[in-house]
Amino acid sequence: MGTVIEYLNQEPWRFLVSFAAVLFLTLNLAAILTMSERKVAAYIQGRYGPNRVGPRGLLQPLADVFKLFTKENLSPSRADRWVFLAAPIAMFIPAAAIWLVVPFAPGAVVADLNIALLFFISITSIGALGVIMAGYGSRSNFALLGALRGAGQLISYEVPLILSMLGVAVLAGSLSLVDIVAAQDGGFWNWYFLPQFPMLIAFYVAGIAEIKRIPFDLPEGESEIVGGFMVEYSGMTWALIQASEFALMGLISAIGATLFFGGWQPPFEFLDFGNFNWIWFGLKAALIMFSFLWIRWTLPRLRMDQLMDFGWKILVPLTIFWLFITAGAVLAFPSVFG
Amino acid sequence: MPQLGQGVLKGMGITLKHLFEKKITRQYPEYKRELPERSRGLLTVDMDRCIACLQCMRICPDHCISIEQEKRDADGSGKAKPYAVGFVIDDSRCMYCSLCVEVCPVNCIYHTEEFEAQAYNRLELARQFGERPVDPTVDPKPAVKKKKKPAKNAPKTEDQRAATVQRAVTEKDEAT
Amino acid sequence: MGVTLPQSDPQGRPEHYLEGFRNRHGLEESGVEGNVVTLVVNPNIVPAVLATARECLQIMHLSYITVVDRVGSFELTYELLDLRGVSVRVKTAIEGEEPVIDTVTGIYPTANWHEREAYDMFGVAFKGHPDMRRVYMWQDHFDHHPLLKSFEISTKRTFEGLR
Amino acid sequence: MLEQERVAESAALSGRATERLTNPYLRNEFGLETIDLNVGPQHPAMHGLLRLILELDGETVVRCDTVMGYLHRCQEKIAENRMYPAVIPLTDRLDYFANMHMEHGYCLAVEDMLDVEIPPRADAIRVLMCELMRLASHLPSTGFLMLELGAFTPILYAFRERERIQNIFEAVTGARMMFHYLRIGGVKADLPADIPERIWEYVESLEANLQRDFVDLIEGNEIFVARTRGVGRMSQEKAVEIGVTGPALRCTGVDFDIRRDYPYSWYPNVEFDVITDTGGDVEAGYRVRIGEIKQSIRIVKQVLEKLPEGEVMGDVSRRIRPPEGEGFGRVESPRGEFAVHVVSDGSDVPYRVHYRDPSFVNMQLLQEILPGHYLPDVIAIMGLIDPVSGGWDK
Repeated sequence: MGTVIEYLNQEPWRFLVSFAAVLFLTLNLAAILTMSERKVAAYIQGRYGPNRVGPRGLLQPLADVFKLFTKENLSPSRADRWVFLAAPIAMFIPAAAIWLVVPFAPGAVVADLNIALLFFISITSIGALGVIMAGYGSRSNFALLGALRGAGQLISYEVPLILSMLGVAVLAGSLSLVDIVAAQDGGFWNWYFLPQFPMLIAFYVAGIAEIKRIPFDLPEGESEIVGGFMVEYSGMTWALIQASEFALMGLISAIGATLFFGGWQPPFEFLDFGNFNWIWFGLKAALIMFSFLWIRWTLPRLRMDQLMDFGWKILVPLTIFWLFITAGAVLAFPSVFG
Repeated sequence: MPQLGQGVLKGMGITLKHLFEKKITRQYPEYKRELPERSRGLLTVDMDRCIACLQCMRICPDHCISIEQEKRDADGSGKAKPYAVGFVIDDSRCMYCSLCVEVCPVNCIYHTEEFEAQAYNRLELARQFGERPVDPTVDPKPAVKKKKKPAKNAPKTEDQRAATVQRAVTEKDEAT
Repeated sequence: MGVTLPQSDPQGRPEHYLEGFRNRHGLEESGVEGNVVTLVVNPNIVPAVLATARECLQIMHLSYITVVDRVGSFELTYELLDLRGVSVRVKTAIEGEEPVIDTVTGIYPTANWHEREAYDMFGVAFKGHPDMRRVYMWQDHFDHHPLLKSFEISTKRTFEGLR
Repeated sequence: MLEQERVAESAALSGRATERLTNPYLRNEFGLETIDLNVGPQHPAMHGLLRLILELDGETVVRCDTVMGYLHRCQEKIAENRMYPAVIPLTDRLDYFANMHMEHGYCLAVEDMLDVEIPPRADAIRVLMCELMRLASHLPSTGFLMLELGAFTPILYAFRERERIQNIFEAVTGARMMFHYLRIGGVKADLPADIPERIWEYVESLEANLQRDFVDLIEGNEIFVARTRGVGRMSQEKAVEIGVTGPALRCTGVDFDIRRDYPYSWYPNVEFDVITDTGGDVEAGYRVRIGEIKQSIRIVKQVLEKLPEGEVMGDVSRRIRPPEGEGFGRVESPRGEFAVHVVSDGSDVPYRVHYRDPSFVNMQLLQEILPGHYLPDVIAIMGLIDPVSGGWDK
């Protein structure tokens, strides 16, 4: 048995097996998150949520996936077919690809890139492209409005997202996520959310805008443009877009947990589980995911001009200001900030 | 933003409180709520008390009650009194307004607590109460005319349509 | 900036309104019972009567316009409220099949859709109306006016949905 | 004369559509490159079946045209072919979010013609039922406003409260929405014995829930304030000019309420004050509705305390045959002034019934104040007017 693992550890197989594992993780995460979203929404609103399929409703994701498989993939007659069908794929790429650089446990990372943060930023912008392709491809006024809103929002909220992550990179001195997590070991007082608290808020808000969830729900303005860029999709294409949205939500919370809450570092020394530290990583990511769900079922939606003002006039100045403070602190007290 | 987010946080606090509260939805098929005493469900007719006065047929706004009346000496008192041979209530048209229940002199038509009226064919929704099935597809509108006895059901014009209807009605009789 | 409304007890106001109308226009009939002033007016001077109601007597609110098809002639009732307990009913009768009367949207803009509905349902045309279109029915190929007494409703039951 | 105008009009409309198809960069008369957005009859925020043809320049509305009639059943024609008591179940289906007020309006109109004396207990029960109906209508309309702004939770709390009121209605009238409880001359049946305590208990619990689930959750929320303050602002002259009534008018400051200015039924015996606001925008509309919920709770409590004894049905003959003439009824429904004008020709079938529905008249606001707003504001302004498609389509 041991030799098989060594054999698999060689380069060609190791990448294939880990990529299959990552894809498996992304799709399952999307399914579980749809189920948990409906359950959290129901519990907030005083009802039970899905509890008919399987014990207490746990097989509901399976039922959803099976339903979406059997649904017909319609595409509007005047739609630009290739762009219409390429859009969900373009949206799914960031959700699947970025898991490669996320450190789950000590030594358990698919590809330890030393420019992991740069990789994360460049791949998420493909998602913005996917939204525009979906909106333009479906040739309907609602989709067009949704796409233009999506373009404006996603691209202009990448700026505060990047700036908020720079603070952590300045502190850790490297762009690789493994080094960032390593730099946060020791108790939770070493984690970066304490020195970088405003950056955490900016990252969190820009993260919500990046995954297009309420209160930054405008590309898919449910009650105004009835589903925005997703309005003409059905069946598996729609399922792919929903899966990518939920996987991206899981991803943003995973990256947030890695950057600000010390990835798989235990909060106290004695709670260290060695190789099983991925439990801490999962717990932190799950808490952030729950907060996304919790916000979605409480707040109303912003308007496009307010969304832009909030992004450019409040988040960007805040992050730039705090970036200077961090950089100044690192220069002034090199010993303290490593 | 006018304030600094207290309103948003207060709202979040309320939804978090709701997260742990007891749920209020009832699981319908397993738990059926007992309906209050006056609730108006499907209509039913107590045929032996019905004196075929056709009041309910006249007052019904949607013309869903159709009665075939005959002179018959049912209780052996010598005199032939009107007797309801055919009585149909077309549930696909009834709006449960209970005007018929109020207008019936002998209170033989009343609401039950049954509310699940579903059928695969709109004709099955027409429930027959008398001996002879009455054709629900003909509008008993003449019943509303003043002082004139309601005309017999209008003769059928399109035979072909009536044939299909008759077949559907007889089919239902064999099924029950 | 605000809208000034008369004070709340409608004591002498109906008579005051009646005086206002009587000495400005020749009324065919007029009467006051309770808080309601009823005027019967010649159709041509309806806009003038409503203009005095709006400007001179400060009656701000036109509640509705009712058209009654008296087979051969149409009876219009304009119900005006002064928002403080007194209502004024201006009644006119128009003869003939193709009824035409002047619009009052200039005086009470709220009459816009009331008149469109009257046109849609009865065919009463209002001269000078900004966009005289049907409100409920579809524009083309529906040349009937449903609420006329001559428009028969059919109670034939359609059962093509039979399986 | 009018035929040509109508044909020309529809030709112009279809002409513009084909012209736009051939030349997409067409500029309209303001020199703007606009797109036509069909916020169509089937849309989550159109309060029923309404089609708004919005001409958008980017997201700003340039022109708005409303197309109605998708739920038009021509109730007035049906009412002309039914006996007087048989029209009452019809009026439930007019504004299906304020059924009791619709029945009340029609019954008042017919009683105006018959000189029947309605027993005080029947009047008190009518006011009690109408105020409960106002609660069951204002609560979901606040929930719909939040749903249209994007928050999915308040609508569930609103319908939880409405379900409890509907259970009370079911115990009293027999039905949850289409009551058919009022009769010409009184009420169908007296209140069951346990109902007054049950209503009192419910109204007490509603006050607590109202503060927690509606006022705290919504009032201070920055996003709600940002989305509603200053949106759909209208001056008092404009509102009165367009004939707006109800909460949409009171939110501009004009204190006109039919229950106080044109008193009917049992309202003179209860005290309540008319809630007005000065904002004239969507947030003011929300505040007026919350204030009116509190006033309705106050009225329900007063009616329950002073419920007079006596029978519930006036002496009305079984076949209602009013003398030739006209009857008028005017009621303050949760959306505004609902008036009924019944013309009778002596037979037992009304000659003409005309309904003045508040949603129909308030909807004229859309064409006046929409140009200049963004698309999401259009949906918020629909929340301010809160029309019901059964009402404007009759």
